Amino acid sequence: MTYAYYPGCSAKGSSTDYEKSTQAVCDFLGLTLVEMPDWNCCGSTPAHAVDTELSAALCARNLDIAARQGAEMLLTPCPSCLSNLKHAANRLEKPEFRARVDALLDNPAAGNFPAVTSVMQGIAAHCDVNDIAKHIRKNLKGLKLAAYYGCLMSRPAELMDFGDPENPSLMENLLAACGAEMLDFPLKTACCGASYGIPERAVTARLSGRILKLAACMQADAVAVACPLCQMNLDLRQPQAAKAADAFFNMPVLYFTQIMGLAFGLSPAALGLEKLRVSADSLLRKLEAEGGKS
Amino acid sequence: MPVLNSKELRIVGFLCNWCAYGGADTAGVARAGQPTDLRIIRVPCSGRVDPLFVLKALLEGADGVLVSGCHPRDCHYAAGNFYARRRLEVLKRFLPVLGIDDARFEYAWVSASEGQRWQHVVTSFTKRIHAMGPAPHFDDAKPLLRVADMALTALRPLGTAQNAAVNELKQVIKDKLPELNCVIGWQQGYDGAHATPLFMKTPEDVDKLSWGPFNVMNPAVYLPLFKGKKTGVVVKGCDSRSVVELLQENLIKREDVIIFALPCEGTLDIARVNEKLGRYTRINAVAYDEAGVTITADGKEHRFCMNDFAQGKCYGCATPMAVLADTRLGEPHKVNPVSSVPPELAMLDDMALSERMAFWRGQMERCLRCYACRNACPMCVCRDYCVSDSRNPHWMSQDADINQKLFFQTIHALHLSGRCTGCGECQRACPVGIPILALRQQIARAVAQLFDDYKAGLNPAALPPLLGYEAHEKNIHERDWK
Amino acid sequence: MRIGIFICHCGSNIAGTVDCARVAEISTGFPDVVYATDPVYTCAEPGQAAIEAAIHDHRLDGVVVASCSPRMHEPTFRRTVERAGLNRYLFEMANIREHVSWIGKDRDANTNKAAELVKMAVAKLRNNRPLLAKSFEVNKKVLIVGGGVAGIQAALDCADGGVPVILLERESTIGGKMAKLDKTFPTVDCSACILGPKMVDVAQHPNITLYAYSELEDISGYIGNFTVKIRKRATYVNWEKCTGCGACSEKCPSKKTPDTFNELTGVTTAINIPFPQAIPKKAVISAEHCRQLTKGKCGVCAKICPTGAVVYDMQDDVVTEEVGCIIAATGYDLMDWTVYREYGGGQYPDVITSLQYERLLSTSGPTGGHIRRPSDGLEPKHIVFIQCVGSRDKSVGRPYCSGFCCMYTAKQAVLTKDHLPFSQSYVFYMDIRAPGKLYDEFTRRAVEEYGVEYIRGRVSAVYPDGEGAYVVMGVDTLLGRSVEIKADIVVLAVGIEASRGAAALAEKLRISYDNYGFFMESHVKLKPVETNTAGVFLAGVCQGAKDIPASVAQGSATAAKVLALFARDRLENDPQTAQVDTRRCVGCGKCIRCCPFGALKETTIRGEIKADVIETVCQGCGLCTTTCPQGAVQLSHATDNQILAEVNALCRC
Amino acid sequence: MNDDINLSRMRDAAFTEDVEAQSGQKVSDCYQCGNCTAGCPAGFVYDRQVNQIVRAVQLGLKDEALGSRSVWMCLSCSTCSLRCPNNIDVAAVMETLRHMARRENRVAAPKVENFWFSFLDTVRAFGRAYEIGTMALYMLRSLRIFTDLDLAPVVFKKKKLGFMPHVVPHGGAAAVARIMRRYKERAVHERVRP
Amino acid sequence: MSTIRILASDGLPAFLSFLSQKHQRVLVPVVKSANKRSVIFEPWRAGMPVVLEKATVPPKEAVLPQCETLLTYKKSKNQEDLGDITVSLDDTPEALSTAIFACRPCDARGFRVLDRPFLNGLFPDPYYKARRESLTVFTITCSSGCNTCFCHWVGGGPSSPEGSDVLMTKIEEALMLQAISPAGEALLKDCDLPDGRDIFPRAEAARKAAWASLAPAPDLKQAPQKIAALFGNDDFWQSQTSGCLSCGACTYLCPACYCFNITDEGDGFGVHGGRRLRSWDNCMSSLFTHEASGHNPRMLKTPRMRNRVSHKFSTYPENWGTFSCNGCGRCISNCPVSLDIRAIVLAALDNAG
Repeated sequence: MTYAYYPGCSAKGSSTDYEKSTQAVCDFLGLTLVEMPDWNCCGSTPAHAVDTELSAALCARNLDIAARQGAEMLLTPCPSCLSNLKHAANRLEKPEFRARVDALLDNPAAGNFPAVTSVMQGIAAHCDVNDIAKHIRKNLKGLKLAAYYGCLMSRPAELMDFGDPENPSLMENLLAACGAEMLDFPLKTACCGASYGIPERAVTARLSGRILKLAACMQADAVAVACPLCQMNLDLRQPQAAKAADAFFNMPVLYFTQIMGLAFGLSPAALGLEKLRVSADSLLRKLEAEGGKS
Repeated sequence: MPVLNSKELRIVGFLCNWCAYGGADTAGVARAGQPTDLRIIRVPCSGRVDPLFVLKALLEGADGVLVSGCHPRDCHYAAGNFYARRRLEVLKRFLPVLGIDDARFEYAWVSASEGQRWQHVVTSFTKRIHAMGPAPHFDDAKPLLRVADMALTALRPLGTAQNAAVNELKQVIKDKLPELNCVIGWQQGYDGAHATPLFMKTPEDVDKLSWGPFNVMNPAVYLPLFKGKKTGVVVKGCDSRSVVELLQENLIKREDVIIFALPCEGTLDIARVNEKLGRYTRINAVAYDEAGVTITADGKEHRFCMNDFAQGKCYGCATPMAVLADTRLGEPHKVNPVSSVPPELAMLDDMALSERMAFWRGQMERCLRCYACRNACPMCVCRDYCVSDSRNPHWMSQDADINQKLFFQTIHALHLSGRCTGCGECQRACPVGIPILALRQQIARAVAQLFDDYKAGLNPAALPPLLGYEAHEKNIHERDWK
Repeated sequence: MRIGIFICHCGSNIAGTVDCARVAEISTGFPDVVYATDPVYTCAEPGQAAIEAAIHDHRLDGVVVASCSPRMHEPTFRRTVERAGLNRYLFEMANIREHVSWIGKDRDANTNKAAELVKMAVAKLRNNRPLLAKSFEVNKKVLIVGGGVAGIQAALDCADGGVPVILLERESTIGGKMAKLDKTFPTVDCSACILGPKMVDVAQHPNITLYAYSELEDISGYIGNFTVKIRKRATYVNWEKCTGCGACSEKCPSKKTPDTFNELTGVTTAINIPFPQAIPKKAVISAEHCRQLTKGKCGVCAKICPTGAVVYDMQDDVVTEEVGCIIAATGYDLMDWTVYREYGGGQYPDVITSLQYERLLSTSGPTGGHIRRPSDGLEPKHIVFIQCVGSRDKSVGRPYCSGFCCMYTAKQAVLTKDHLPFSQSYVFYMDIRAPGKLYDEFTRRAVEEYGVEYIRGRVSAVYPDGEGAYVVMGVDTLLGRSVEIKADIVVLAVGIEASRGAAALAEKLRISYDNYGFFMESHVKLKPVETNTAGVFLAGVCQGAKDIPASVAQGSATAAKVLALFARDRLENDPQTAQVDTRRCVGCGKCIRCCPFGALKETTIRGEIKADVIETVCQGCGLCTTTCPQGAVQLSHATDNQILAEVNALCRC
Repeated sequence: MNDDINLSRMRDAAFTEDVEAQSGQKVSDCYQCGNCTAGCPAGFVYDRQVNQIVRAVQLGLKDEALGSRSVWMCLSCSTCSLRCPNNIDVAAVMETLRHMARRENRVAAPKVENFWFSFLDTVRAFGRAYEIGTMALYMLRSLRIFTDLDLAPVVFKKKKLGFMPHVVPHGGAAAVARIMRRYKERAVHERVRP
Repeated sequence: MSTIRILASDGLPAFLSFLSQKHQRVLVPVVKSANKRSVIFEPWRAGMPVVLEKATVPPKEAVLPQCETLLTYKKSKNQEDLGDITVSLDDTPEALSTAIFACRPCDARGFRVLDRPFLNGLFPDPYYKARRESLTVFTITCSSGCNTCFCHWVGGGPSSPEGSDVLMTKIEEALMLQAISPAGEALLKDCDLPDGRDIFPRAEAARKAAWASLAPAPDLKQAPQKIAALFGNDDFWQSQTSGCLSCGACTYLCPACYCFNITDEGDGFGVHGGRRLRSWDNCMSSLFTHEASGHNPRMLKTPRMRNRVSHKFSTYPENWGTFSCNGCGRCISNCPVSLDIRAIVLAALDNAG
């Protein structure tokens, strides 16, 4: 299988830590991620909110580059990019739609696009749970984690192909393989408020607040996420969320790759942990303590 | 007789009394306007619609045929439409091989309350037929003769079976002979290049048994005649599939048949051999080597390499050894299991619908209606009571026209749905060389596509697909009339 | 033949867009037609008289009426020609109203089409043969499958009418779902008090034979003469000896046996009697949980049983019974509510089904009638009911309304207030369906007198709040605002589906069933308890959602059908059955394999195997005719030649 | 705003058909159970709940549907679609309405649209999103000071946002700009609001 | 000496065109290509390629078609009394004057066999007669025998002139045409082909060579009696018949078989009226002797085969003096299971002798 890697814009901006840890973990597992050349923004929510054709055109250019590169699979860490690319590929199967999108591009897009999938699924396809267990250097035993997927990763089910849309379990499987105790987190696919952090921060604060509150109630040591936007809303905006939820939180919100990286024994710096607003120190301390026990 | 209103085309409907006919009534009661082309024949159940009615109508001048019955699960007779669905779907996939556009035939499920749906079905089907225009007729087609490409690669090495354990087999047969009525096999016919059936009753008869590339005919054809008498039969792999199919259909009983099998290395296409031999008075010698035979006729040598002169069916054969046998001797060659399209069918696949029509026109013209095809078919068990020569039911007339001749072939093909093992005896028996096997092969292909790659004659315990159904058919999808 | 043609004007219904006189004129050119006319109303008394007169005057031996749909008046005209001395099958109809005049406005095209339809009818009629019905004896005994309230009612009514009844029940006691209910709406009277006496009547009625813990193995035969095989499953207790004293159950050491009667809300013993009022009140051993049967050591019950009724090596027993007709009353089961992840069904202990809640309310239930949470046994204070869980939901393949959930939810909310006066119930609903007598009043009382909070809207998620309660997030669509409730217990009004095994039973009974397993009635409105298989009737929820009064009414309705059927000593068959031309038949058995009714069997004629039609079983579908390659089986009145005549009339032109 | 709804005058069947055609969803299948609204995370900032929006579409009340702020506040999380018992992709309906509203220049939540345009403008300029640029533009457009001023210290301390735009190499940025230009030209040509 | 002409190979189209002027149709052997190629007689049209091979199907169809309409009938009603029906018939024979070009001596002899039932006696068959009388037969002599030929056993031979109007013999690339009948004489005289008397000796030589190539024929003089004597010997017939599939290939391809069946089609009303059809029938089929009562004297294939062999080699010669078999061998070469009628006859001779 030849992969093309599409990091997405946040990887170069707000979530360099996600990018760093993703690269580090994949590297560690022997899954080489080669960033595709000349990629552009998928358009994110604004593009498809404005017009599906515009959104599809921005995505088509990326899909086209990957196809011409001969990739069979396009991997992206960001659920928003994933959703946009998948939607676009799906819509472009309709000839009329395709014609209108092609008209926006410099050249009509290649015939066959590679399949698009998430880095998380890419990792799971690359090595199964047993393989991961073999790589563990620091068992996460004793860590109670809430896996939070956000709303985009698993929906719509038939397009995203991510298992039960109400109850995905891939992240739990990966992190449980690292030894962590995974909570059955009921709000795992609730929405965090997405990109409304800027124009309508009340929305984001309230939704993120509810998620964090439940995680705190369930005594989670941290929330594991797979989406830059979710991470920003739950971490960076944690004080706003706390205010909205009328509570106080000190809940580390880590990318699942960062957590896996810890289990693989990678250094906090290599995983970009310093970027977190809510420090992961409590987590690391607990891990040390638990490690001492075993 | 009133002629059709000039704007109309001839569209025949077969509607079940309980649902579709009621749906049409409901549409009428609701004054749901419809095109006037359709003429409805009321039948008790869509299961009563023999696909041959549809074919008959299409051959006799209908431009479109619509069958409609209860929705699956709603059948007044519990399961009639489930059977109909399978049979009609097979028919739909069969029509194109004749050169008939399958869009001219459709089936739809309409309940007695779905007047609107009925209106919609009739309107869109009629529109579709009008868009296609009047149906072309075989009578009007310009005959087209085309020969299939026989440059084929076999799935296994073909040879002349000279190392086969024939003597060993003869001994086994001799041992078994006392408990058997007879054992069917082959012997040399009127010359060394022709084999003829052998019915072994004595050890001397057994000595006449021959095995090799001239054993073309299928001995299974005789088995039903010996029903109730314990009979032995020597089989090639393909013949054994006919035996299995006969067993599956209860036409013979397992305890009444003893099967002797040797691995088959292919048989010769005698028609092509004869053509190359030309006119000769007598055969001086037949010499075998591993890859073929050399026939010396009137002092002249002719070489026939098995790879170039095998029967069409042998190239795609995946069962060189009997699938069921009491005595198996020898080891068959390993088969490379690649699916392949038989030569005549491949030729038809490459043709446009109009060419196929012209092709059958050109081929069927010379049919003599001798019914050698039918009588050579091991699965044709009606024989003396074939509908082709019957007045009750009166499916066919004695006219020597293209429609009657082709209709008989379609009767045979459809009656073989899910039963034909592809032994090819029909085509081999045809004195005038009409490639009728292709029609059966298309049926078999449709059956395989629809029913999990089902192939007749492999498992005596299997339920023949057209004698069964699934409430949810995996590969049959209701057409969307929205 | 001498055929007469009647082209009906149907007032202006047909004549408005069809030139009937012209059609009649064209018809005179058809073979064997010796008379054609175009009456204004053929079905009216003078019209029918005219047909009779024409049969006499023109010595007709075949009649074609072109008018409305044969589904409407074919029986009428058949009687007409019969009165005039013709066999009723020497009659054909052409539908020139529903299929011609009412659906097209082009008069020329319609006239032409009508004439062709008449031509087809003539062509068919020329191939028709007189058919005569055969009569056969009726075995006046009925089998009722299912001992729920519908089956019980049917059994009692039939038995009271003097008909011997065999009542078959899968569980070890009759009573069905109703026996599990605490109270019934809208009167809130005790379910056990009204059903109990009926169950006792069943046990005591001399005309009723009860097979409990038994299933239907096989059915053959036809109306009037069914043979049924009944599998009596091994109970490991000799019921002849068992007195129902319950001593075994008290001493049984295997006390963790899931209690299915209590909908798994509690546990019971491996040998048990499901509930005190069980009929028959006999003990049954659960083979999977009995120590003696699983591990081979224990034997306590055998020792304790005063009558020595316990038989550990008991085997299933198959008995054969002969009956004349069958009533299916197999009821329902709940759909798999665990597909609703968002409600935490099957995941959180305090999110339960309403049937489970019913057991919590019931005095004979695991909590003795005190409402306690399954998780911690505490009394709940806030109770949320969610309606339509698995009803009216296409996305889970359950588009239908389960019918009675609105009412029992109201009942449960009312009972909750009775049990726990300081509790507060909330009901999330889409619509309240309360069309029965006193039903709507009842739901209003729940709100007005019992203070139940009805919230028009749905619930999006139920999850534990981490503090022992559950967060119920929902919406009040009337307010247009989302709402959140902290609930102690959440009761799901789970939708129903056909009882498990219903489809398999339908196939044995040779009746149709819908995609959800509910049995198909013969006609939605006019034949609601009949099926398309003669002699098989339907009562209760097996045919579709209905509440107790409707099920009881259907039970009685089927009894009426049975009594009417058994009022006759002999029955006549419909002669439109398949016939075998034994000379053409080669005995291949294809027809036997696919007959949906088992109406064909093998027979031996002069040493040869041939197919034979059991005319009384044959329903006339014609599948055998289509299947027989040599055309040896022909369905009377729809023979190959009759259909071919119609095809030829159309296509050879 | 709260005028009586005169259905005989205001009902616009063509609008309903339009929405159904563009979204590919059969809005008439909706029986107003409220599942969509129950699951909607953003419902509390909606002026009309999702089921009410759908109701407006069913009735052909175009102004009601397109004038709603809700279509702009939709997070596209698809919970509504997932929960719909009638298999309606409600999120697709919402998106369709948003597109229709935009084309007709009925923007009930200009803040949101401003943010989108700011985002897209940076994409147009650099080929990729550039968060600081987006924010700056957004502030200019909305004439609001940095709405997340409270976050600023952390953001800068943690280097959450890069100060320099990340430009697509190899001329990709220009290609994206061309896509945007063509899109705009076509919109103008087709007389819809780009 | 009769008229003799020479036809150069390149002159064939011109000659066929000449024949076409004299006849409404000229049947010529053409190849039907398929994986199993067959040679069929078809009406000649300009440009049609002709092969001078022995045809797969004999030209019997020229006089006895596979299916022919004997008559058409129409029924009409008395408008005053619709039950009163008048039937009108049209039984004009459909007979095109025909030339058969390049059939074989065995085929030509076949017409002689057919003539007996259809032309002789009190009631000649008008349909057959009309066709037969306008038929000209151009026969090409065989250059050699072949593995299934046995014409010389039954009174024929590679250059037998019986049944032919013109006998043709191939010499290198040319054909020598020899008039046999007065009709043939007239035709040859009328054509503008060059005289071929000088090559006649070469043709004679070729014919002799053909005769010489044949294996010696057994003496079948005793066959009629010996086969008749075996009538009741079921074992004999069974042993000879077990392989038979009861198809009609042998009889339908036989130039001397003339059995037929008659069926009516159509109700007589409408534009199509009704038709009475005569079509080939086949004594190897059980339906051949299926009586209206349902009784069937030849239900099994053994008596059917006995009938066919007896008819050709016993009863027919006993009644009419010649075998009703011309030894063309088509029944052998086209039998799907290679049954050999010669073997049965020889076995009969052996068995009784």
